[in-house]
Amino acid sequence: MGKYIIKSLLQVIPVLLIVSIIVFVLVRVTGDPVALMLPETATAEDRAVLAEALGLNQPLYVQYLKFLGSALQGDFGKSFRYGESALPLVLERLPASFELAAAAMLFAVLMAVPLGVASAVKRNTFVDLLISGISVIGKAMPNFWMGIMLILLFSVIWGVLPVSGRGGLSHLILPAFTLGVGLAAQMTRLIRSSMLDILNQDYIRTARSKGIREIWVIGKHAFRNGMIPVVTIMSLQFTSLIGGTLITETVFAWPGLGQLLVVAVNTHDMAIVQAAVFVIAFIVVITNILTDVAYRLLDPRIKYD
Amino acid sequence: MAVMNDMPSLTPAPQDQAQDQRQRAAGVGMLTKSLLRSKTGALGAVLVIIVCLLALLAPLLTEHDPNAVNPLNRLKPPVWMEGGTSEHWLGTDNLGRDMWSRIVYGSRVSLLVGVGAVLVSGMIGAVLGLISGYYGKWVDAVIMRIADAFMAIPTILFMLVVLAVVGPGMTTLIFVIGVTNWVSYTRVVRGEVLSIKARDFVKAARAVGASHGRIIVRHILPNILSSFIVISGMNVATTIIMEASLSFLGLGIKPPDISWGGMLSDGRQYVATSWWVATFPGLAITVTVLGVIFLGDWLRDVLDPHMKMKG
Amino acid sequence: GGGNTGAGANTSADEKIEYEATKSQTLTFGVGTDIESFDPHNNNNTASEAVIVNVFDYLLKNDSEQNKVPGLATSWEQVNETTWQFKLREGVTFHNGDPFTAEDVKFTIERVAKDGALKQNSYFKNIVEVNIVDEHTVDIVTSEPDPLLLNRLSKMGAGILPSKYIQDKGVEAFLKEPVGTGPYKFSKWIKDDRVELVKNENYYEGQPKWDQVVFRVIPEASTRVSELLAGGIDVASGIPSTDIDRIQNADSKKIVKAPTQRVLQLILRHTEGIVTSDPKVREAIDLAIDKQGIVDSIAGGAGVVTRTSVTPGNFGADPSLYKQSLYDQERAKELLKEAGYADAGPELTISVSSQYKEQSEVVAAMLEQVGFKVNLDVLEPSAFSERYSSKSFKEIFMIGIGNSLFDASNNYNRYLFEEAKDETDYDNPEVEQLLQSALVNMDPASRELEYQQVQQIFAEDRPAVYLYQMEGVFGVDQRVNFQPRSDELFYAEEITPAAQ
Amino acid sequence: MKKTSTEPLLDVKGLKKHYPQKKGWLPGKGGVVRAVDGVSFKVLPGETLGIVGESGCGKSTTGQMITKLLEPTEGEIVFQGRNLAELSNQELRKVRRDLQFVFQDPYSSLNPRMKVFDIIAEPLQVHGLAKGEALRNEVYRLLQTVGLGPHLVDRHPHEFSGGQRQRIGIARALAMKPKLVVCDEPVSALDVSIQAQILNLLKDLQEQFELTYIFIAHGLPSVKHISDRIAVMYLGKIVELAPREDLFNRSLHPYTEALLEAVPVPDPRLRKERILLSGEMPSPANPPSGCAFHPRCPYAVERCRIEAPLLQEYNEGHFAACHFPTVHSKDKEGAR
Amino acid sequence: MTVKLLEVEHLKTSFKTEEGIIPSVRGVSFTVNRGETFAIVGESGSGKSVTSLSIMGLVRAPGKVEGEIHFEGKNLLELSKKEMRRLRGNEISMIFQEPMSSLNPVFKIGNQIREVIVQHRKVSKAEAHRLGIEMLERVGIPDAAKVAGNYPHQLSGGMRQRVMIAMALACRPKLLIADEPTTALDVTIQAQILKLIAELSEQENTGIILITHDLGVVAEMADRVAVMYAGEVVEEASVFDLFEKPGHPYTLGLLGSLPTLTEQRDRLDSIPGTVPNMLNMPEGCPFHPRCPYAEEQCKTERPELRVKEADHRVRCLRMEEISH
Ligand SMILES: Nc1ncnc2c1ncn2[C@@H]1O[C@H](COP(=O)(O)OP(=O)(O)OP(=O)(O)O)[C@@H](O)[C@H]1O
Ligand SMILES: Nc1ncnc2c1ncn2[C@@H]1O[C@H](COP(=O)(O)OP(=O)(O)OP(=O)(O)O)[C@@H](O)[C@H]1O
Ligand SMILES: [Mg+2]
Ligand SMILES: [Mg+2]
Repeated sequence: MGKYIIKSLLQVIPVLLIVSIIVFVLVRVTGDPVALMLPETATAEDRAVLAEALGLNQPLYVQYLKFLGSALQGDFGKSFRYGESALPLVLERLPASFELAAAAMLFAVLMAVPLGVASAVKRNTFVDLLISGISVIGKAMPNFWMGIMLILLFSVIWGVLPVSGRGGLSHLILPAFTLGVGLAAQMTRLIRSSMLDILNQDYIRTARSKGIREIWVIGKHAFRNGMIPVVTIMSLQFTSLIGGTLITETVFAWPGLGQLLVVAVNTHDMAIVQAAVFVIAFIVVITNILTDVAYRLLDPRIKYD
Repeated sequence: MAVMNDMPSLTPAPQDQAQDQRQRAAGVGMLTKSLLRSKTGALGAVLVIIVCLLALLAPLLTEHDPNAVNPLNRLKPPVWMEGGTSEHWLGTDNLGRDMWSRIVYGSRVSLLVGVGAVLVSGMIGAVLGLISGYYGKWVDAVIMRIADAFMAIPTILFMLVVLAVVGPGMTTLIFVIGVTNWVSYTRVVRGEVLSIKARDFVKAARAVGASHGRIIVRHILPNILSSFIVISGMNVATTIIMEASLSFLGLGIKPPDISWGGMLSDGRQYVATSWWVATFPGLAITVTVLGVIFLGDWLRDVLDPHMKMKG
Repeated sequence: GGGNTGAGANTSADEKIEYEATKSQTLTFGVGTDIESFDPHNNNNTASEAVIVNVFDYLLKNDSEQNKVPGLATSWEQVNETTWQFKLREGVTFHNGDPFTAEDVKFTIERVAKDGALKQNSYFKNIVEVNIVDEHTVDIVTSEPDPLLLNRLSKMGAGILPSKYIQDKGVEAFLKEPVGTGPYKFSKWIKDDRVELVKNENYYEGQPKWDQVVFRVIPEASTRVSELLAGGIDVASGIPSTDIDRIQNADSKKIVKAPTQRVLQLILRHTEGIVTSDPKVREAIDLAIDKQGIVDSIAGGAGVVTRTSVTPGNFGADPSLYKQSLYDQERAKELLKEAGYADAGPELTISVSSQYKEQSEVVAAMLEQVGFKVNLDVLEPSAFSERYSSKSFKEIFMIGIGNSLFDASNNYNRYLFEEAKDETDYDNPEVEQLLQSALVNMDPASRELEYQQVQQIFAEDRPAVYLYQMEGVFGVDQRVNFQPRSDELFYAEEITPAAQ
Repeated sequence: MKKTSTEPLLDVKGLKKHYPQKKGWLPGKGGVVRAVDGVSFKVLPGETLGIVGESGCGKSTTGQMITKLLEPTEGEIVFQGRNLAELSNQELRKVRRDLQFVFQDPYSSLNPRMKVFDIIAEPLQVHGLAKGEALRNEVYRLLQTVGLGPHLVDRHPHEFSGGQRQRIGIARALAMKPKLVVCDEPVSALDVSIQAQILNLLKDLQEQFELTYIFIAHGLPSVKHISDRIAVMYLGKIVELAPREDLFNRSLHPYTEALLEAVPVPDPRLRKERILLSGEMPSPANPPSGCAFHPRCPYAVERCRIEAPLLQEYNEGHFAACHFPTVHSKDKEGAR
Repeated sequence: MTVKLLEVEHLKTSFKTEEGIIPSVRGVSFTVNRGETFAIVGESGSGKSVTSLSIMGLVRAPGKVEGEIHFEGKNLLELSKKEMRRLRGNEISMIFQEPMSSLNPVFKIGNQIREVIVQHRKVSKAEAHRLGIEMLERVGIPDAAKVAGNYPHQLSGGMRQRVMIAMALACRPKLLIADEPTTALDVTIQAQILKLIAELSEQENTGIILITHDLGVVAEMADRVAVMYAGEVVEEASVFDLFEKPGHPYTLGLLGSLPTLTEQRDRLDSIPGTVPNMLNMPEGCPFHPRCPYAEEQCKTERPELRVKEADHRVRCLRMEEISH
């Protein structure tokens, strides 16, 4: 197990290296940060001075090596926008992002597990059709649209939940729900197909032949097996949430990574973009390893080496 | 012990012509039949066909120019509401453009983007997945590490950065969504290739001396096609939604091109005051995605037995 | 400061959420963008200035009518062509207790004038030095006569910083816990969420009106409106025109509007060979557009048509061109014919930032009505700024330009021959001569005339077609009295609680 | 009944296949799975060599190495006097024409997306042996040979029964008129009543085309039915190799004996108390010391635990790998 | 001595599928006595498993079971779900063909055995666990306590099948249905398992339904045999009668197609053709297209199961003419 984790951690290195190249290239080709930093009235001379000061006039590979070197020390440079070191700026957003992602996952799981299982058990009945319909609609609705509607209903018309911002638990409900619905839709469908698959397995028939109550057959024998693929999708979803909640964050004025990123990209704030992508990539890779471990714990067939 | 010497042993099985024909007919009619039997599959097909017809017949379905601005006639409600006119039966948008004709024309871009991007990512992903799965070893390691790296960068961020450089537009959008979505294909295709590669018929092809190229094209490719089609269906849906999300971030389709995502995004300001501006494109997206997903589901059900028929 | 940031978990359905805004001594703004930094020198957006003016003071400031009034300087006079002398206010202390002295002024002004990496540097680099005369008197010396020095000193880059504090602790530490002399003290800044300020009990003009001032960042306009309606904020900026009625109809909410310095305009290229180099084409463009129509529909009435970009309140404004607009589509069509486009109209590309997408779509439609063929090039804002800086537009770009110096010169820098090269290629010797002269003209009266002349020439020559002066539209809770300023700043001290 | 020439068609010497078992991520740290661990035998033209043994003992691996579907870790395969390892790719492709393989699982070995015609035509196309009309005729002829009608050419594999599919697999193997066909459990996936069809077919084809077979199976009765000589494998090694009658009547190895003992006889009158092997087959990743069979062998003594017996010829053409081959061998002729 | 344990009468089980209704079992009747081993043979798809699942009450939608199944006098088809559940795993239990997939991969062996004991006996968990281990020992698993702590994948196929047997016998059922319990196993292991089942049933006087298509296994184990073809019993006889005086052409064919160790034949006799498609059953006798004795009559008339001799019944119109 320990060895496995070390092995996985070592695999992180090439991935992060590739990420660094992708990011570096992307950011460099996205255009001239100088233009954005200076006022509209700035002269060509002003620009040259600023470029010089930022080291933007060196050859690309030199810039990359420098970037990599300092990135290894956690130094991604200063944010143009905030004039502060980029990494702490990114890291200080993580709690908000994690909070939202975790809450959304929780919502999704709470919704998807019963729906998915019910849908599989009641396969091809009206219940199944209804659940499929709901989950497809949940997936088809763009996030921002749903977020705006939820705000209108719950905050403006009924006034039971706060509109936006981060705060107590009540602030978390709407954005988490908005994000969670899409995830739940996907998860429901996965659980359904996974459960269907499992319900056809021989060992389910064995369990039934033992005279066990159907609820146990499903709740014990089918469920644990059915959850194995779900863990994978959950980790995928979680990682996509960490960097991918920007729309929901914008709608709910949630001060997470997503908002930081949108603004950083729009203002070509290279340091932030680089630091953020790195941090996200790192989290993703770590999450993947943890998922693998969870997977192995859930499924005794997989060995640790 | 009984010996029945009169039993001919080498005669072909008496599966006569009649049974043969029956099986043929079943093969041909099977798709349509199972489509009709699967309620959701049929619903999906109908929805998708309707949307495709909208796109194809757009000019015949509306007499309004979808881009004709009329500020004085803005935000007119649909015909059944007070203040609505039969002239604009779904109402008008914030610039006084006819909602119906925009919905109709918007289907073109939404479908084009959906299908186009899926083609691009499908191509890239399938080729890399094939190479990776078939050749294995370091080729596989390199491709999969690159895929991991791409997975680690949130798609929407990637697109954001790229679109910020090249500027939005239909072709770029198709291209960018395509380029960012290849990873899912690569993984699925690679997995399929690995499992197919282990099947005996691939070995059999090698045993008769078939080349790598022949094995890939004749034996592996046709067998990954069905899962390829299934994920493509899903991705068309995802892409349509993604275009809407990019519109929200200001990186969607630019005027005068019309897309549902763009309409929905522009209309979000009017949700509280003029619901129809955002609701109709939203409905259009939902219905289309619904159709595509249902159709995809059905496809999966139909194709699955084939994939599972191992032995 | 700090305090409770929300209703907490125990909200029951029938009990409305208690927002901090309803606590009477807190003023809460909902704004679209976060501040960039608490460094007034390294910051160039109005959104930042709007917030940090409450923390930092200028030597002199603009009142709501844009008159210069004393700030940290009690009086000032021009000593010679390039030198101004300022008498500083006595008994002022920074939030950390340091006394405010000439040292601070010298430190502040020289920092922004000398450090080329600061975003405000380009506005101040003509300042050569600051000389301390005595503890409460300084001389500011410019390299050449600068009629705009006072304007410069009353804008963001001139916020006075605590020299001792920064020299002791460094800029990083200062930015973590900024200290100024203003009526409100920094309390906390959660990026992309909120800036919280608390009152400075030692403010030199007396007790501030609010215990706490909060600026909440709510990027999505519809969320801002919802937040206002739900009672989460007192003042919401950037209200979409369609929501005006909704807010006005709501209990205890109202809409207030005020003109800003921003004029939405089309800037036309004059480069030889381009269709817009033909004055008839330019006139046709002007006449084809129904500006009032756009104001009434898209802007929801929040705008004033104008034929000049120098609007009242700016030095050099020409009132005769304000509230004026031309619109005659028939004439526009004739002009096009005269220009030789009898059958097929000329093709134009209009580049525009996505924030003005609606307006540009209407403009494009109107131009097409008189026979132009328009390609609309809607760019994401940062892409637009980049295109703008690199001067790579085609025939037309559409842009809303503000004026942080409140001086006509700021509107015309781009038309100076050297600057206009490769962009608009505007080349009018008469204008050039007038602009160059005005740049160093220390006599306000003749300088004003020079700018008015330029405006008249522009109105006929049309290097730019002005659409309208934009108005800020704010949604306001009736518990506060809020009158927006044309410089779009939020001076909390100008806002008062309404009588209960 | 079969003509035997002295020159072997196939000569396998010391064939081994070891799969490195990854443990941890450092290369070379884990053990190896000794799937096949030193197998030697000869096959004469026109004969059928049966290979039997429990599941997992390395039969398929051996078969696949002979047909070059797997690279041997060690050992030589000499086919028609040529060492396969020394052939260039080009030459190997030619040799493949004489060396064919019939798979155990008739479904998995047919591409579900290809029509029968294409499946059978593939070898001919690959080697450019026939085109157009000639190709069609040849495919029809092959189908006829294995007892399928030409009207089936447009069908896909899933439209056939198991026996028919196996016939298609055989037709494909025969397409290039091979000399040696390795049949890897060609009937174990089939129904009882179909098995006989296929066994008969194989026999008929052998006579018709003078084929040589290596027939792999774990069902002893069918192997006995078709083979001239039989090799018994246990854990990657051949433990006994003998002409059919010798093996069944005078087996020398206790494992062979146990196998024979375990086969249920379809005659209720022959029910008897059996002496059954106890225990399970050990893992090839971790074979027992000495004679691999010793933990299950009722006759094992100390020596068996320490020393691995070699395959030795005891009677003419009858080889066994056992330290005490005669102690327990009894003449079974009388028992039957 | 012969006490009737199970009586199946006119059992009909069909599945409604997209292609149509599949009549998998088409009127099967037989009796199993206490302590007796009753074998059902027949080719793949002939309805053996469906018959056994019908007895267990495990046929699920879209399957439909008709007829009567009397177990110790109770008609199983009329029992409530709860009553049926009480019988299952307790009085009637079942072993499945695939030892590899019939155990739940994510639960430990001990847990899976314990489960059935706890379900049917009023014992504590710990006691059930102990009983489970005892059961594992009885089926010849060495070091049973340790094995109870293993997961199924850690065991070999033979061990898993033993576990399945232990589980099936844990509550000492009166009837054990073994559905091809050894098809997936090696001959040496197969022999071990069969011997084990025979011994255990003898000790407990358990009735066994042994389903297989291996006639060797039948000869080895069974007292009486039913031969199924296309969802019907085509012949039922004592094991001796069946092998010595087979009455149905299909049985004849089956016996003829077996290669044996005892005799050497140059050719095997095989049954041409394949089992008919259930959806498209031939008119008349379902076997007639493959039958060498078929006559005009066989193509139109469906034969009934007729008594040939005492305890020997055959479903063939030409039963009398087929002699040996
Ligand atoms: N790729 C591989 N990696 C590791 N071990 C392998 C691999 N392929 C086969 N083995 C092992 O080698 C041994 C021999 O396998 P092989 O398939 O040759 O057995 P077999 O005798 O044909 O069995 P069966 O009768 O089940 O077909 C088995 O223990 C198997 O687990
Ligand atoms: N759930 C089901 N849905 C539809 N058809 C079914 C179902 N279960 C069984 N059948 C059909 O019933 C017929 C009999 O199946 P059954 O499993 O009883 O055969 P069997 O004799 O046990 O064969 P095998 O030897 O392969 O186990 C087959 O044609 C099968 O396709
Ligand atoms: Mg094998
Ligand atoms: Mg069965």
